[in-house]
Amino acid sequence: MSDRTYTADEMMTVAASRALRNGQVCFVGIGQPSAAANLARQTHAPDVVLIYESGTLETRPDVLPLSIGDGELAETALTNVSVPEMFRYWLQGGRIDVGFLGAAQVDRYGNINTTVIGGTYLKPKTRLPGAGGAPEIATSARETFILLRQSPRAFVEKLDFITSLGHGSGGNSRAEAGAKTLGPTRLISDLCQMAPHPETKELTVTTIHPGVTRDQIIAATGWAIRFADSVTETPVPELSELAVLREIHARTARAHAGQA
Amino acid sequence: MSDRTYTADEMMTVAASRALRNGQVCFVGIGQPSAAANLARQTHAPDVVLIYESGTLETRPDVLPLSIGDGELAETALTNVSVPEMFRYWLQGGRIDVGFLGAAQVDRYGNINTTVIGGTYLKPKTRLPGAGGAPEIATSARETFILLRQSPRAFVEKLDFITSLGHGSGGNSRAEAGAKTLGPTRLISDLCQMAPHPETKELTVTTIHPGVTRDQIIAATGWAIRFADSVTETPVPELSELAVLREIHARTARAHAGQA
Amino acid sequence: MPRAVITSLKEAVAENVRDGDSLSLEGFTHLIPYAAGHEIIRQGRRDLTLIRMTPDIIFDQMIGMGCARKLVFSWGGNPGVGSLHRMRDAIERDWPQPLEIEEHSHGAMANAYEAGAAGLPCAVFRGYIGNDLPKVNDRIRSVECPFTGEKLAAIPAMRPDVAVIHAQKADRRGNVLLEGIIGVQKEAVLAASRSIVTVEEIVDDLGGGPNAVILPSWTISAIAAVPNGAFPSYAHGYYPRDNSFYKAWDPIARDRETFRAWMDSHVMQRKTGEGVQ
Amino acid sequence: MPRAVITSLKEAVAENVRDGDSLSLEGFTHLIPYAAGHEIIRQGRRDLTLIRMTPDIIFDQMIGMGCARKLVFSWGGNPGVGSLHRMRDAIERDWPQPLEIEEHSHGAMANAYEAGAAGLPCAVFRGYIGNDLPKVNDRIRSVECPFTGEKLAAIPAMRPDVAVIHAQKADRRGNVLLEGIIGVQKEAVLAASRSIVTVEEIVDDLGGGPNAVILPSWTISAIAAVPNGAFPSYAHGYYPRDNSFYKAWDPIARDRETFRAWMDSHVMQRKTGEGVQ
Repeated sequence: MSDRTYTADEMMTVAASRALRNGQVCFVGIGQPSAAANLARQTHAPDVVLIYESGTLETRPDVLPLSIGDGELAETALTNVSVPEMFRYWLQGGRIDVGFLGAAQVDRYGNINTTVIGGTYLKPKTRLPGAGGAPEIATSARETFILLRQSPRAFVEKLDFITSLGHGSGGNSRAEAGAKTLGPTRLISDLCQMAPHPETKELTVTTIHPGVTRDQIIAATGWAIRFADSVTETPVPELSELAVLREIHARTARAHAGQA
Repeated sequence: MSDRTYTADEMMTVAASRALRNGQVCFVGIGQPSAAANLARQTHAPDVVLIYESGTLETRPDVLPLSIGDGELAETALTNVSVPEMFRYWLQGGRIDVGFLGAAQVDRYGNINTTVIGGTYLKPKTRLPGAGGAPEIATSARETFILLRQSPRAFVEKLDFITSLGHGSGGNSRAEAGAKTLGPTRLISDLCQMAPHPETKELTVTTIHPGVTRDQIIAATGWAIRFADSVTETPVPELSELAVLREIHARTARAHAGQA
Repeated sequence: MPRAVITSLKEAVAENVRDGDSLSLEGFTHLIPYAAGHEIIRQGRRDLTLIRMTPDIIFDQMIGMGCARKLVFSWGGNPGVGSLHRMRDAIERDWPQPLEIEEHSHGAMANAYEAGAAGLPCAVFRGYIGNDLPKVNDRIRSVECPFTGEKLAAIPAMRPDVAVIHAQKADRRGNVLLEGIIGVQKEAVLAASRSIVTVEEIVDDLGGGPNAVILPSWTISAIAAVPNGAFPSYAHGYYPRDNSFYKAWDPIARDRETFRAWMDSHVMQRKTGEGVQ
Repeated sequence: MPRAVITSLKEAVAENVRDGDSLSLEGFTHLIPYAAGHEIIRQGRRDLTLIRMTPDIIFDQMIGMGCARKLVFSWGGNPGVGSLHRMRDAIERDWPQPLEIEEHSHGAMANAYEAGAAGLPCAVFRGYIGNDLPKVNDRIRSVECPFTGEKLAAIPAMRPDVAVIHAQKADRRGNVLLEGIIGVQKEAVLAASRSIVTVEEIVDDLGGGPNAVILPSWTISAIAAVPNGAFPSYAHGYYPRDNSFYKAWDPIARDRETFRAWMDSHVMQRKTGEGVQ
């Protein structure tokens, strides 16, 4: 039933795809979130609704967008609304079930940094792109999934800057800060999946991808990572999922190679 | 050059029409404001821009609308926007040069009542339609013109209810209430035209329609009406204006007689 | 989010409108949901808080038939004709029952719907300056701009239990297209907990271009095909406004008995979806 | 209100863009006003406050060429490719000059443009909850809902001196049509004191249907026909995005000399309106 020759990125994308349920309304970003959401739409969740912050409502791209506002997204959308409307009516209005978030850094509570690394805010060592839609996706989507390749540089003890709220300092701190939504309910990396502990809200490993060891996860995490009481193996990607995903990527590569 | 056989209403409409300058953006209401604005557009001000609160932007009706959202308005408009957008971007956004206002009652400072007459607010003698767009037209349009047939019941010493701010209690009271715009710069009745006194802001007669006497105006006003130092006669309607106005009304009557 | 159920108007109303609900029927002259309003009257809903910027004949009928406990509005009249006699009779003489009113300006209600659609607790705008409405409506308050100190009006976001609108088309998946004068209908549906949309027809493809005004299926509770469902108002691209009906309504509504007789023969004795004329 | 002047891009920029202006160039991936940005570089404008939700290559070029004193933004990168090297060089190493930054989220900037278009002093929204941006940006404050007590974010309305956008079409009276992904361009123009719109073509009839996204002539200062004026971004209905250019930009912009040489031959030596490739 399964093909062992998949990459860690493919495992990650497939796991994210499976986390989406049919009919959910999903706020999608560029890169792996796009791949995961469109894989879901083309496999088990044909009625998943994809929304990009550029204003494309219920879009069905054949090719993954390189940018958040590719023509493909507009042409296959149910309709296209203005960006103020997108943020006011659709995100803040509570219409989004799941928001995908990427990050440069994440901490044990799922707080995210996409702003600066090192130095000071005004003179950083590395200037990252900044917030984009993430701060309000993080607090207005019903729940969020974080997608991030695991390394000690990315999974850090302390963020250099909090760009988007996760579970704050744990416990009830997220709700106390004023957020009315669930926050990160799942983190999917290239090694494992994590979920917040029901009380402490610390991200805890719940499933480990096939072939990955606990030591690998510990080594790739900048904090003392905890494992849930019952950790299972992430189900391997199905051949059919890999075939669809690879076809999506191949179509995308062809489309983005040239002018189109 | 002129035809003496015009009605007082025609004089009033023509005077209002002439008050509009070519290129002005005008927020129009139903009834005489529509007639005046469309007469202006079809005579001396072909580029006057007509906007109705239903969301019709730069509309060019052949037939006067019976309601504020007639199909004719939508079909001849540059585009149609939502009512929230109309009130936020176009009126509150400061895009309107002139707003027309009608009234059930007006006072000497151009404050307007379209809410209740007599009794109490909760148990009025007469329940009027209410505010509609007027309160925000009155304070967001750069200036307003009031159109109202003159009678002691309409031109009153004290309003039963202030629905829309004019010049408040006179002097600087309008600005002190928080309004940043000019307010009523002109009142056009079936007898005369008035303008606010530069300092007191009391509405003062500036031109008298041909054939009307000062005594008639005094008798038709519920406050001790004042006349400007230099009062002129309102120029009579031109034959060409009357011809266009009557053709507009005839087209409108034909169109509204049946289903259309 | 669940998609819209495509059903009959009768079912849509029975499923979604309950006694005591706050109920927004919108349509700014255009696309007024008359057929849905009549079905609500026929089903005998009571104690409704009726919300509408421009209550006109359909609200006159609902009020006169005793559906309403409260009216939220900003301009109540028969456009271009005159008063709403049933509304005035209820306000002035408590017939058929007392009618509480919450009165706003158009600007305020439009902003309140916008805020409801935007998930905010209140709308903030420049309005209600120097007039008496805040004296009679304690839901009109203010906030201060933290940068300029300007005092801005604030009113609670509009959040009806149910929004009822009429639109031109739905597709078979339940997405709805509105064209022409679109009023506050999109905002009303997005602001409401539940929503009913009647449409002229259900089609394979909505058309409408890349920026068409569309309510996705997953924002709507129930859709019913009701041709002429906006009559005697109009549906851009389908039929014109019946101005003569608006004029004819005035004498019908002036008298309680004439009104009740007219409603009985033209609404109560009709089947769901049948036109009034 | 005066109508738009239909003129050349050179004249439009010379008339409307002044040293020291705050300048919003918008376009959310789509319809980015590259040609206009290049003309501003060629005319040597200095000390600009550049405003853009998604500063990408065009702002990398303007910053690297020394036009900017300050950047207001919410996401700065080469979409799908990586960093903006000229922007980072200015922030991290003051080259070619220091660049002050005012940083927001997309939600905040979208709301600030909306508030600017709506004539409000500030935008009020649910945002900036629990993050560090308010610590580094003193223009992020709050107001309290007078009904629920909820603390809402407030930022000043966006009110640029000049908005510059690209659109598909203008008609001969100067009305402008936008289609597809429309971003915040309409709001940017309505919020600005002056505005320049470049268009693919000037036509007799805009088409677009009853609810098309149109900026009336009297909301625009100047219009210039600049075919391919959004290249290497795209114009829905005209030409696709040149993704390969976005990828090719990365190595060009990494090095100061390579960048300057490229700009010299591809922008400075070109005439107004000539494409970059």
